[in-house]
Amino acid sequence: MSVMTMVKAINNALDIKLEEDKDIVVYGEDVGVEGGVFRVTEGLQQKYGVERVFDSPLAESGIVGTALGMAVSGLRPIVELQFEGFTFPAFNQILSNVSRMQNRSRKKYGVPMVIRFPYGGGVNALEHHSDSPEALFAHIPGLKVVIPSTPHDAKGLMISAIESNDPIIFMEPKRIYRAIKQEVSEEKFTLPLGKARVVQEGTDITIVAFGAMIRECQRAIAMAQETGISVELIDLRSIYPIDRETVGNSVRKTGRMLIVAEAHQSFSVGSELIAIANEEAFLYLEAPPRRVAGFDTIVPLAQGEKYYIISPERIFYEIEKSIKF
Amino acid sequence: MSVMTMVKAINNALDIKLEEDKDIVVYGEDVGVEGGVFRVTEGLQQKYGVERVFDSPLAESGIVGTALGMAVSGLRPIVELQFEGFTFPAFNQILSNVSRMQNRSRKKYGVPMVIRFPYGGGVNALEHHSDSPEALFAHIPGLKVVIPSTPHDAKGLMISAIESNDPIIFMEPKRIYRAIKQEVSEEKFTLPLGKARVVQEGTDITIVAFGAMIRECQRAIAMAQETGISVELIDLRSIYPIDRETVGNSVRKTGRMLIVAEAHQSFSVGSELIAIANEEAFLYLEAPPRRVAGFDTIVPLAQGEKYYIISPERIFYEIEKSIKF
Amino acid sequence: MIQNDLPAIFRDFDPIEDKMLQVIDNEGNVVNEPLMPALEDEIIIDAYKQMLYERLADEMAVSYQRQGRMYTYTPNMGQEAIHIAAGMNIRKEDWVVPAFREMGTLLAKGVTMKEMFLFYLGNEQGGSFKDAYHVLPIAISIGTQFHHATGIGYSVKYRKKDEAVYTFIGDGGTSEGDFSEGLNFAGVWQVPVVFTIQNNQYAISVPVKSQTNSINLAVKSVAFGIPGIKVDGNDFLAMYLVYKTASEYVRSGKGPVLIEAVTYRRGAHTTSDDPSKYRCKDEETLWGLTDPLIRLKRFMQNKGIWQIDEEKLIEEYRLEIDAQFVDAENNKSYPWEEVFENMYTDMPDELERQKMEYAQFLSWKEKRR
Amino acid sequence: MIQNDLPAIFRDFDPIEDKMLQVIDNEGNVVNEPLMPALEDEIIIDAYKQMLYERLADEMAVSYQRQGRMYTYTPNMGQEAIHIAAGMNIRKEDWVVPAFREMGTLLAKGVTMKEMFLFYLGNEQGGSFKDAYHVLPIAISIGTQFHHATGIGYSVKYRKKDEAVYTFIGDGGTSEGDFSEGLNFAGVWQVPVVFTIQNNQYAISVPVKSQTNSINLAVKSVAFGIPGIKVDGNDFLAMYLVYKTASEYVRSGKGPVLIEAVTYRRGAHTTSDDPSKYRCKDEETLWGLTDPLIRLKRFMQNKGIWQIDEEKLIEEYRLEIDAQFVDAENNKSYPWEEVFENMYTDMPDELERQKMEYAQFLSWKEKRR
Ligand SMILES: Cc1ncc(C[n+]2csc(CCOP(=O)(O)OP(=O)(O)O)c2C)c(N)n1
Ligand SMILES: Cc1ncc(C[n+]2csc(CCOP(=O)(O)OP(=O)(O)O)c2C)c(N)n1
Ligand SMILES: [Mg+2]
Ligand SMILES: [Mg+2]
Repeated sequence: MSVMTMVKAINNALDIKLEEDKDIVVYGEDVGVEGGVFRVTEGLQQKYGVERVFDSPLAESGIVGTALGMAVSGLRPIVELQFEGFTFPAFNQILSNVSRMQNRSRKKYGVPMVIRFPYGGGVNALEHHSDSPEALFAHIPGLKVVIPSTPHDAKGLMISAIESNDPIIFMEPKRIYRAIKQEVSEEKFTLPLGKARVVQEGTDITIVAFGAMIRECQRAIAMAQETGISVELIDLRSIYPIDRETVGNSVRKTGRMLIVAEAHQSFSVGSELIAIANEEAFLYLEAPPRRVAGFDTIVPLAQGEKYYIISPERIFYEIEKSIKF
Repeated sequence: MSVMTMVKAINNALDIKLEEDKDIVVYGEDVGVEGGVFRVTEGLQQKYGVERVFDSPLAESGIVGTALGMAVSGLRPIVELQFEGFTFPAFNQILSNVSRMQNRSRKKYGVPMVIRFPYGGGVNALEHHSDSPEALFAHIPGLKVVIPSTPHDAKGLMISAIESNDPIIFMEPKRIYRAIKQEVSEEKFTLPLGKARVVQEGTDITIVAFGAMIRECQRAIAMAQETGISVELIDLRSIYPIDRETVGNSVRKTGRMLIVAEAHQSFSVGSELIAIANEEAFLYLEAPPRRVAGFDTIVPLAQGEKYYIISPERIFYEIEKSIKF
Repeated sequence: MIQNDLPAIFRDFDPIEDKMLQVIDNEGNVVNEPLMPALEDEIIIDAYKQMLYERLADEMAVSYQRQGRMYTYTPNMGQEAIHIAAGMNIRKEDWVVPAFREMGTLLAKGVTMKEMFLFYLGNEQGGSFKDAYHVLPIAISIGTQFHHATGIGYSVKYRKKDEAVYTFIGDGGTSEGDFSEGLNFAGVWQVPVVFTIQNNQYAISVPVKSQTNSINLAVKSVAFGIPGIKVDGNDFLAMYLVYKTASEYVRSGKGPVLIEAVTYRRGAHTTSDDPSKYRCKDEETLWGLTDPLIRLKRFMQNKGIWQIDEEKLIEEYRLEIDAQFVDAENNKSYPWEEVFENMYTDMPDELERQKMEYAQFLSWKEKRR
Repeated sequence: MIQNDLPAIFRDFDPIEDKMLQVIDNEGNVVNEPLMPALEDEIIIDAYKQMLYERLADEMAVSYQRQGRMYTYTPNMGQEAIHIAAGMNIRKEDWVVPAFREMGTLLAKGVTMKEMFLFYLGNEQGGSFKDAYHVLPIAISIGTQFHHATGIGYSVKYRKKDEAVYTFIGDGGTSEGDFSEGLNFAGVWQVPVVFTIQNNQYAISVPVKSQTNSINLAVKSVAFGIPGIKVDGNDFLAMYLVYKTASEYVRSGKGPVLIEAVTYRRGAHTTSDDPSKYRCKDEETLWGLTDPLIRLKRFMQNKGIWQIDEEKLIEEYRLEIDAQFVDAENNKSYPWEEVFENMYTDMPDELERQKMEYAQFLSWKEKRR
């Protein structure tokens, strides 16, 4: 075991897999010498050489499109897109080819590839550097979408993602890249894709969240506890497939649900979870499941971001409202 | 009044606005001499000249990106993307610039533009020609997303879209481009953006749908009527903003809701509508609101599409299930 | 930077000077003797047969579609010299990353007409080209295939395999961002990819002069530091020479090349298209004179190696093609489960659930009958 | 097809031959007398002052950031000759479509340092460049701005206005699909746009040789049938000449041009970047010798027109810039309603609802205190 940040944990996962499997290559903008703008790939080029860890030209469609070519021809590429806001030049390759190649080729070609990028707000960034586009990827059939909330999970999920034969969108909550430190095993381990984790059990209300919001939820839960409210917290870990079973079980138990997610409220993961709660636990619902979400606005720059970003206080406010319903 | 197909109605709307406003230009792949692959722009180049109605190079990002340049500098471009499946090369321009320019420039620059394209299944098409990506656009703040279900609506909504100072995604259900004929006024008229239409009143269950699904719902409703079920049918007309009031009122009245939409079920417009039903009518719900939706799969080619596509029978099946709940 | 060890034809036909490589003219006369590829008569005869086969298969596909027996189809007529010349230079181990208008090349790689028909009959089994080695399915989203080819090129180079990659695009496709990005990556990575632009003069209704202001399409290679060459795409011998040279070049590890093959889409864009809306008969007639089959036939006649009983061959091919069509047409098997089963290697629970719900609906429907 | 009536410099410095236009060398000596632009001394002095102002503003921005008084900032140091030469040739009615590293040009168009600071202090009001006529906000998604410029060019041409459009991109940006698409549209539409590549040798850590295999970046113009020219971007006089020529060319309706300005990003990519990870001191020192301010100063000294009391000027500028920074820093007004109010002209009910819900939360929060 050693204390790792999420950056370190992902770096460690990449390191373990690069060591183990010569078919793995890692590339993207500035991932080589620089080790990535967040240093997630630090030291890997030195260790594995420029043929396996390298800088690409500045073109996201090219990064993803070439990775698909590599994946169908026997490599297992892991590509970095520099920020969530710069995944969109690659959106066509992702939606029109990456997600479809297995189906289109009737599985003649596998697509073992990971597209990873930092996402989310709370870091006082410029435009396009604070967004949470998970719902856009989750609506595309043929992809799996993974989001870790701790260094441990980041490592285990990343190794599973790399070993998966399906294409994976791996979104890294940049706000907690270095903010959370945790003991993580140095050994190789995996975590199942598509399974949520019950972070904490409770009886009065279920909160479903993921990524950087888990920490904010825990803070809100501490506030709720003071008022005697018992909260069950679920970390989705996987946005698609979404773990309907874990969510359903919990809501059937508590009768109440909040979804806490940074993205714009409309057509979000929260919307899907409310649909699921209705499908799985309709007769158990004691209050309307609700979304604590970002607004349907562009995420403001640093000075205005405090309004957009979800505070523990706002979560607590919604917990109370739900309980009092 | 004259009998129009949806193709003709949209053509007529473009014609009226081109006539009226010299700042309007219309372009895209094959929209000039050819009049568009579906003939929506037929005759317009002849009438208004190649400077106002013209073919662009084959590049969707360019079509949308240049339109944004035109829009901020005083023109009102209407661009055609050839099929919904080819909107994605333009996705970055739409998400990163078109939807953001007003906010980014603090309204120094307006973005009066319409991006129109055919979408949806049921026409025995090749891959990328049968999709329904409305949820992807609806989740992007700064856009409005409009879908007509009749020739009359198509004309009125298109004129409103062109006159709007906000950027509009105008999705045209290709399956009913020519399948529905209707008396439509030759005069100019508009329909409010963001308002749903109650197609038919009913008391037992609310169905919310849009585009080509309205017709399928009407067929299912006829089946339901035979078994004595009274259905209220709402045509959304606008996906974003979504008409929460009309939906809420209806569900409070009927206590039951189905959403019928061709897109992949997960993270769809249906998910959002279930969230809205919970927020607006929780205490009135007598059965879990449900989605009749496409699967989370690629829309199959012609031979397999019958499984994917939503039949009146499948809608009726879900109506019955909900009523019997 | 482009190497100095470029094959002579790339230097002699520099696209910057807008030169076009040609070996025979419309009458089948050799106009550039030194470039005449050293081909045995047998090979030329075989090439002609392959072109004829593609031509017939294409004609028949159009007519099946007209008869309402098949969905929208994308004709290949007039572009056979490119497809067959490519096919003859592509080895078993080489990769083909198609656009959507290179049927002859696919056939050469082992795709069957039955599969092609099945695809246009709306069945993904056909489009998967299951048994054709190292052939990707058709990439409809134009331009995207350039990246796939470059990525495969990287694999091949990384694993030090003796494999080359061949990909195609239309003249219209050169406007897409991915066209440029793909060539740029290929230039930087120096991958063994032969990129072909089939310049058939139109993108649906849009003529090539509305696509770009560049003097030709081959010259776009300059922007990416790749050798480029413009060649008469209706001249089989010229295409053969260029593919042979390009193949040797990329296989020797010198990096990618870009070929502009100048041709003409003699048919409609698809069977739903009506070219008379946007081009005139005169133009079609003029280009008709450059037809690759006629030219190669004349060349063979001039050379005295035309010993083909064409009518008999046509008869024979027609029967064979029709048999394949009927085979495809009779393949009505599309179990509904197939919709779900190819999406993932590891199928998500959510999809299992949707599948189950659908099965429930189907059994309700069954009972209701 | 490129017109024959190309200005001489575009013919004399054909990027295909990898020539680079230069007027003065590092010592400020004139190396190409015939190209010396006919500029009054006053103008040159003014240019130097503007470059100095940009340099100082940039230095100070970096230091405010270091002091923790500002968020991540994108330095401009070393690229001032391009920005000021462009700015001096851009008229009030002309359009500027910026990338994100042309501060001097923005200042010339009427953007204030206060606004720039406000932007980097995390306030959209700064980034909107509200009072600068015909200036678009910064487009962070690299490459996309080329299309906006081309679209504006179409407007201008359509409405027969005497307006030119200027847009910028980095060397890294030339790899994006939109770079190529944008130039291609501009070539086909023949719009009055001056496209500038600021080749500062790096895209963050990635050197230009890893971006492309082309012999230079100006040569990419060939792919789109646009005149291109490579110029020493650290030579103010060369840049001035090129912008003057290019401006006249595009304004006369002859279509777009592409300029590659060869320069060096002397600073870090952003204040969060550490260039020592990917480039060596020697390289930085060598490029330092080409610094545009030093060169122009030497030229003026050589010519005997250096009568600037630089120290005094620096003092003066610093005070002024600091005043603007303090002004921006003190602007703490960001009403929460602003988050909602700029999204649409016609605000959707849904957004009104979200706004109202947020107001309720705020009042709950207020009461709770
Ligand atoms: C990204 C994308 N946009 C639009 C289309 C629709 N489309 C299909 S074929 C075609 C024209 C292609 O022209 P060209 O590249 O010259 O190839 P050709 O059809 O002539 O072989 C278009 C616009 C598409 N398939 N992909
Ligand atoms: C589409 C996109 N991808 C990635 C980024 C992140 N990014 C910001 S600046 C930069 C490097 C740009 O290099 P260059 O174009 O040479 O401009 P320079 O920074 O040198 O001025 C990158 C990769 C971005 N802003 N947009
Ligand atoms: Mg073509
Ligand atoms: Mg740079």
